[in-house]
Amino acid sequence: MIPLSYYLVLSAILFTIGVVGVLVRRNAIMIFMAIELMLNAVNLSFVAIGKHLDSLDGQVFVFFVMAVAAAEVAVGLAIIVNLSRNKETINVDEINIMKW
Amino acid sequence: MNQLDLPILTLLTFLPAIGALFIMLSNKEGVAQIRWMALVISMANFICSLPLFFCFKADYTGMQFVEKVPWIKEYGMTYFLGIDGISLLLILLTTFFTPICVIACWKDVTKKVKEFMMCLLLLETGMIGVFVSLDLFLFYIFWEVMLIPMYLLIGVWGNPARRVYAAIKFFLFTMFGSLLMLVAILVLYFYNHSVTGEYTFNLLKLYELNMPSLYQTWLFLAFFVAFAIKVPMFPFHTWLPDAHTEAPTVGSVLLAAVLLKMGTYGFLRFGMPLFPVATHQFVPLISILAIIGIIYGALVSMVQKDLKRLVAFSSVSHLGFVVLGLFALNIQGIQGGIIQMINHGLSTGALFLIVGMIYERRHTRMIADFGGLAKVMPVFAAFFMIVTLSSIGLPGLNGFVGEFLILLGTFRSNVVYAVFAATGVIFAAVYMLWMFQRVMFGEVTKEENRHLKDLSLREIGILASILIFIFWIGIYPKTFLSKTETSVTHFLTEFNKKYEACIQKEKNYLVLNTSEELMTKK
Amino acid sequence: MLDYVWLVPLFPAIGFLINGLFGYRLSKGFVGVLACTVIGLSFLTSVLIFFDLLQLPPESRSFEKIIYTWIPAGDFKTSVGFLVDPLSIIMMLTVSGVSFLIHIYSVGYMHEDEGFKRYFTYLNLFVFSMLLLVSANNFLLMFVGWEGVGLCSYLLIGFWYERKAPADAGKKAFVVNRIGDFGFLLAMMLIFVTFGTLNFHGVFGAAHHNNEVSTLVMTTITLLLFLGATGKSAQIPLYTWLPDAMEGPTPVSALIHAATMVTAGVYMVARCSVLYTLAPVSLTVVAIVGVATAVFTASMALAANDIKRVLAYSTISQLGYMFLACGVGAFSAGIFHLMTHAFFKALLFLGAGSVMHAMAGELDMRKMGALKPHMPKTYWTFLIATLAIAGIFPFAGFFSKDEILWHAFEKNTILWALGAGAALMTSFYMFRAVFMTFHGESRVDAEVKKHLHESPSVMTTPLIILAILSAIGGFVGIPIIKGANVFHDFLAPVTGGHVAGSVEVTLGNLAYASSSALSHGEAVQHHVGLEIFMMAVSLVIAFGGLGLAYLMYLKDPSLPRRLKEKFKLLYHLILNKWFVDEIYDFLFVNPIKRGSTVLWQFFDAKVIDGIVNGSGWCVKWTSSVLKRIQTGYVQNYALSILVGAVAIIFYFLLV
Amino acid sequence: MTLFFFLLIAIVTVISAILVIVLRNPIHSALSLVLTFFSIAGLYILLNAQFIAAIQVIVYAGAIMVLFLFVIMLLNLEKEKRVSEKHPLQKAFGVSIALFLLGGIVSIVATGVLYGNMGTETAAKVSAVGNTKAIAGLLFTDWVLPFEITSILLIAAIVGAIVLTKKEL
Amino acid sequence: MDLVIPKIDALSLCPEIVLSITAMLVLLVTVYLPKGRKDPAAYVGLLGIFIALVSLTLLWGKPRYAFNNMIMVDNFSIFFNMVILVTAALSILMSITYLKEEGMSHGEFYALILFSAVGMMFMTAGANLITIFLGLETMSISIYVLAGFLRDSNRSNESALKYLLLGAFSSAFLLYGIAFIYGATGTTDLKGISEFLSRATYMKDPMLLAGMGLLLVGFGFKIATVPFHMWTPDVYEGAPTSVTAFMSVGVKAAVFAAFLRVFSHALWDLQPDWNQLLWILAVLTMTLGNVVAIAQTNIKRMLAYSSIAHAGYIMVGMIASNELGTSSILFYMLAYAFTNLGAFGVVILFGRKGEGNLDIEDYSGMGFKYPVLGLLMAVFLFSLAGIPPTAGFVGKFYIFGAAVKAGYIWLAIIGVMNSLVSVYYYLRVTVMMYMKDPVEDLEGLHWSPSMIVALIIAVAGTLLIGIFPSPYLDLAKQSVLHLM
Repeated sequence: MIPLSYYLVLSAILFTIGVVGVLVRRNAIMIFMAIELMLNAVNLSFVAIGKHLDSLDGQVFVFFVMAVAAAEVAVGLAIIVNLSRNKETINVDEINIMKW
Repeated sequence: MNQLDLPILTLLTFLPAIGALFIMLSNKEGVAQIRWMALVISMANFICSLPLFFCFKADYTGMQFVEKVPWIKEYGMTYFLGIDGISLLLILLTTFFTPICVIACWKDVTKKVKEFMMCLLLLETGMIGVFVSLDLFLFYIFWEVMLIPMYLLIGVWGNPARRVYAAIKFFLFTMFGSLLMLVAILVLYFYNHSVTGEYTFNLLKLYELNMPSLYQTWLFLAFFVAFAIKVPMFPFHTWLPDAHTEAPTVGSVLLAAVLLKMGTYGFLRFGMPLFPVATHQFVPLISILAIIGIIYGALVSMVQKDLKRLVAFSSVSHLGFVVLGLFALNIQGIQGGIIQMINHGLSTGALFLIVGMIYERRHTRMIADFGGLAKVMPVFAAFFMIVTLSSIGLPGLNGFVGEFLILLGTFRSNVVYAVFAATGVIFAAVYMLWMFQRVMFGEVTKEENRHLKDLSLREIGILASILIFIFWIGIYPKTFLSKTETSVTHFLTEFNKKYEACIQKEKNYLVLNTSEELMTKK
Repeated sequence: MLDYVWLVPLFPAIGFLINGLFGYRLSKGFVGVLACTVIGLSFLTSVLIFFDLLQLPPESRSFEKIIYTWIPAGDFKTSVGFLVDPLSIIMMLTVSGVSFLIHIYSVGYMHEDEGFKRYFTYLNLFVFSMLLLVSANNFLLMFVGWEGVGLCSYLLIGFWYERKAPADAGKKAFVVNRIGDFGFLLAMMLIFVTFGTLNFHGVFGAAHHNNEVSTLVMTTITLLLFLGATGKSAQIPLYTWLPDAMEGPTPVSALIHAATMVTAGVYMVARCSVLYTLAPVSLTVVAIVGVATAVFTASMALAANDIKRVLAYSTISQLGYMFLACGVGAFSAGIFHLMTHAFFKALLFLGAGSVMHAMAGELDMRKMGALKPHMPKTYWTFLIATLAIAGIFPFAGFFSKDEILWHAFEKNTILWALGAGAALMTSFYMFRAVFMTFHGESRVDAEVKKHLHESPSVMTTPLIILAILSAIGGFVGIPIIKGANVFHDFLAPVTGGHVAGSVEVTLGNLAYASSSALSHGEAVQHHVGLEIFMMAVSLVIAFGGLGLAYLMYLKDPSLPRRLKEKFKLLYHLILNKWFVDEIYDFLFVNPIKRGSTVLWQFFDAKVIDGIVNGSGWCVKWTSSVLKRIQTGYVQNYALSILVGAVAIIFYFLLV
Repeated sequence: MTLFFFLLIAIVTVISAILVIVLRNPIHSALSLVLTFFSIAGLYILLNAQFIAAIQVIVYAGAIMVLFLFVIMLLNLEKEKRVSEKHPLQKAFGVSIALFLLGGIVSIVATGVLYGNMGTETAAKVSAVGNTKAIAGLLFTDWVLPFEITSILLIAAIVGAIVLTKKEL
Repeated sequence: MDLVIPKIDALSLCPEIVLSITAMLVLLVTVYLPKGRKDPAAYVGLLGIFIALVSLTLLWGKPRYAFNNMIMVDNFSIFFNMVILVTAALSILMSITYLKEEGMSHGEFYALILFSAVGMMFMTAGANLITIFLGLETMSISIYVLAGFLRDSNRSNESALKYLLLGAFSSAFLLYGIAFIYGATGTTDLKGISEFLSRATYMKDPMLLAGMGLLLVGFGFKIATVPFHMWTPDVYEGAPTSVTAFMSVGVKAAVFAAFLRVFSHALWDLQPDWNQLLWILAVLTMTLGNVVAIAQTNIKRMLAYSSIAHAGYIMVGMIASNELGTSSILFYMLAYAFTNLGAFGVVILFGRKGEGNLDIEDYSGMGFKYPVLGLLMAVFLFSLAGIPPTAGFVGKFYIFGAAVKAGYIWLAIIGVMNSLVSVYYYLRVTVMMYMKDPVEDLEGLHWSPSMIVALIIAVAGTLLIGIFPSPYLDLAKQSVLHLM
């Protein structure tokens, strides 16, 4: 039996990697992918916790999160595509008309 | 008690607002019509205010013409109006000055007349509202509401160069104080609730509250800042010269005549009776600030180069007297303070009108640009002289009655304060007469001044109507003093009673505490 | 008639109102006549009241007429009310009488002036205020008159406001008077706090009967009152305004700055004699200040070349005498001198005015001389007045001045010596003025000389009447002879009887006659011989002055110049009025002006407003700095979220 | 044995996750992400969550990542160029703060003790019914409302995506 | 295992269902409408909102759980739902002409607004963290799209992208927080959590606290509290103005509802733990929002910062943690809805195609050129500044009153001082409107009936609530009865 903490720590590591990805990549799609990584990390936690608590709710949550993630990706990619049409770039460094 | 069985105070308060609404609906182009409308409304309001004076029962200690309608029931706000001797005269002063201002700006204001008149009338609503509210919440609303039209008067019709600065400064400065007061009001309200279990903003009920002195100190301070800014007292005065200088004539007039009184009125109506212990504690501080204000205002106005600024600083000095009188905490001081509020309204209001009149002719307010006007405008000179003398406090004119009573009251409570304050009498003569001399005397040096028109009938009418009261109060102040006397006496007895009660309570509390401590030690 | 005392000030008030409100529509003639009429009516009323008063027994010659309650505030109540008693009626008579004459004189004098109507308006107002001052029954109403006359003085000094000097002088007069009023105000408050009333009867009665009031309080009250008096009556240190006040029209100088207003201080001190006698220290101060002023200002008159200035210094000096009298406890002597002084000083000024009238406004005596043939009436009346002021028997001044010196001698020899010195100087400079103006060689400009003429009769008639009064006015108060000093007997109920012969009459009759004064009076009785000797000394002094003047200005006109050379410094000092104005400017006026400028431009604008604007500026600055955090880079924003999240997690972990 | 598998998969997951954020070429990153998703699906199987593992592969690795790749190719993204940093502190700061986050979370979860209420669906019970069936049961009874909400969510997303990208609306 | 389908309590969901159906109807209708003439779609949407409002009122006063405790239909949620529906309605009214001017008149816009409103309503009613999360995502996804609705505008695109990336980022944190709370309590049901906490003795479970903290991050992001506020100005500035209006009020209302339900209800026993933290956040939020707003030149951006500050004020009500505090939040939300929507309405009306006329400078002389519009703007600004007799004043009065009552006097003082700062920048707009002369000739405004209706509603609400607050206070008070 693998201790719960293993999963949770692994999840934390994945989450952090995702966070780092969001913070360091400059490509909007890459940032988006990093966010997906974060969501997956959380999903892992849900399942692990659910298992530990003898509850299937965790898995149900993951199901919903996946739905949400899919929706987000659909919309997000639409926005990114639209943006690149207008701006020829999806580098977030260059997307800063609005500031201050 | 409402001896008229009419909601007269509501009428007084909201008639101008309704008038403003009508003006808003009228045609922008019909300037003359708008002016007449404003005049009729403000005159009507003045006439409506006369019954207050004549039906006022001078020997009745409570509030009169009371109207009380629940407003926000569950939180204890009521639409509670009423006046006593303390507010009576101030209301009359307000209703008296508004038509005067309407007439005064008849030719002065040519652009955006409609909006101007609306502001003026809304301002009147706010001002009267402040004086008639007996519910703290209602009072606060009027207190704030009044800021907006005044702000617009300064900012829109003011002197283009610095009007925005002055308007914003006026607004923020006043707001700063009133926001602190708001917090204090809330604390008071909840404290009252915790003691009596009743949610109420009813001032008369809150009067009955005996708070511990620590509470009183802080709450009083918050109220103090609000009122001191409004007055304005010494270190809080810097908005005043700017506001006065940049405002259009009638703005300055109303500011001086009525708005500044709200601070002193606030002390009398709220600050002092709510927190007697703190009042006693702060008497030295406030008195000293008032005295500094008296002397400082006088000295600084002596060296001003701008007429309006000079008059503005003189207000600091005059209002210092009023505050000093109020905090003498005896009948002479307070009576003097009240009558001096009226006096300052009349004479400084008139002074601003006068300055406005020459400004209208010459478009400058610099003293150096004048000189020798007495020759060119003799009638004007006569009015100016009398008003100046009234401002100096010449016996026989109104200013003296107030000043003397204030000084007498102060002298009774603290000789040293009175001595220092009395030096203000000397300085007043210095700066006012010097100003008068520089403007009116000497030879006409500037070509533009040589052909100035003397006062028109309209202007004479305005000033004469003020002069009537200047003389009236100077010669027979009893008419007015007798209206306020009972209220002030009542105020003082209640104040002292409450003070004693608070002190007693504190003592008992201490005794209780120490005995408890002893018990626990044993 | 006593009941109608309020008519006395009312008439001039009516005149003032009519002239002030409708004057611009009325003809000059009507204005002049009206102005004179109302004063005449006042005078008449006063006379009638005077006789009514005489009907009463001396002990009940005090009548109060209250018109209405003026300022009621709690236990403080002041009424508008009038008090008729010997002191006030004498003042009323003097004021309205002299005023009447001067009004008539003015009609002629001011005839050509543009501001004719304004002048009479002011003058009426002045008489109203002055009469109010002397007839008031309480301090506060007296103060109304007190400030009212100050105002009129301001207005009339600055009558020709287009020139800078009169306007400045007027303002100076008002402000200096205000300094005195400051004292008066405080005194009134202290009186009220001490006695609980401001009514004369109430205060003096209480002061007399109530021994609990400490001397310190009494002294403070009286000194403060005296501060008021020094302002109004131009005593050291507040005398500087009076010489400048000569910028006003000459009749004004005669009326206000010689005969009436400036004596208000003396009147007030006499009125409060009860208080003063209870405060010996104050009396001493009054005496010292009085005599010092007398000597000091007399010295200034010695070298002055402006005829009106000579008279002005002389006025101050004479006022000093009056205070000396009060200071040594001889209040009625002070009042006596006040009255005679009103006659002869008014006359002197009016004479000077007449001269000016003839000389086209010239005031410098160095440009006069030998005017006697041209204007005989003026000369003779002027001479009578000079004799009177110099204290030459039997003119009015002799009696009053001598009495003062005698009382001073009684009290303190030094006071007397100084007073006598002042008398010598008075005699000298007055005759100097007479000689320089009317005698000797003519130094008049040729152009002016052509127009030299005697003044019209509307001007000379008042001169003559005043000359008569100056000549015989002294006989109402003949000293020495028991019972003959009618004046003092009459005044005794108010001022206390100090004088031989009158003591018995007053003794015990009066509620507020001061007991200390009585004992003083008894002591005096034994010195009749001494008094006669003193009179002789006075005469000698007066003639000494006369002789000296004769020697220097008629016999040997070069003498003054040689003296000048010899005592250059002294002369310079005297000529420049001891530089007192400059010292005041240096000590008070300039520092205040400069200090105020600093207060305004530095403290107010930089410090206070700086704090206000500074806090606003701080917020703005913070704002402009903080908004830079908003870089527009989305990853910065994410980082900020992360920082927040980490902070919150650690907050929960650590707290 | 399970532990060995776990560690193996975990290492693969972490490494591929790190690759996602360090590889310069977006396509490589996306592919590493697919790998990560697969290995997470493996972990789900270790956790007896077969259904979730399946949809992880189908939805995530299958649908979502394909979409990603599709867009990357559509936009013809190239390698991220090394350009001068516009906000130089961002990376260093970001990574260090993220490490703090990791530290914080790890210190919280490391004990692995859960105080929460225990559920009723024990492993035995679930395996008796079958994982998918059990989840389905929950989804259509207790969680029917959220399930319906997701439908709205998805409609909204679809409409949104169309609105934003369709050439002519 | 039998599938026992729970009772489908459709009635409880009536408003949401109505709204969802309306949204789809709008989508259908719009297909058949000619290009550029999509107004009827908006009216269909408005009708749906109206019906939803009516059905909401029917639910008033009958609190109940539905769908296995997934949602809670109580006065609290109904109150917020009303605010949301009003917001949606006003936003739609304001959008009609705006979209035409921008050349983006599409029925999908209204559908998305309705979808997002549905999401918001699930948030307010959500009694389970998952429901709340799903509601939040429904709302957010719609708004991401709405923010980027002006496809050809770079600003709009940028706004959408920033919002999307950061929104998703913060959602991950929120989700992580839910996971922790699930782990710590074994449930995501709010009632379950609250029951668990009330009997648990190990309150200081770090996982629970961390979960709570991460929830705070997620909610804080949506309501724009410092330091999660950074997106706000950029997104508000770039998004179409009517969307900005919608999100500034609607999102805030929905998230605050959920925030309150979770923190003041489910996590009530942890109140001592979160209170201090919120105190700090509130102070930071108010201060930063107000201070930075001063330096803004774009009115939308300024209003964005002002909305940050307002979030801070509302948090003061939460910190007070008493009945008055909570009801004052509700009241404030209502007041804020009318006021802020009104202000944005004026901005929309005054604005020009392609983000024109959005600088504060552009408002020079507007007050006299368009007196009515100027007056309206002034009323809204004064209300935002909290000056009587407007709704904003009463709202602030109660918020700070609640703080004082709870003993947070310093917080109240900081709050009022902040509103002093805010007065400055609101005044600047009135200065421009009334005290400066117009720089250039302003073109005529396009007063459309729908906009007029919207503005009338907004100003009537602002003044009515300001002058006669009693019924609304009552409403707010009744709405929180069940929550606490």
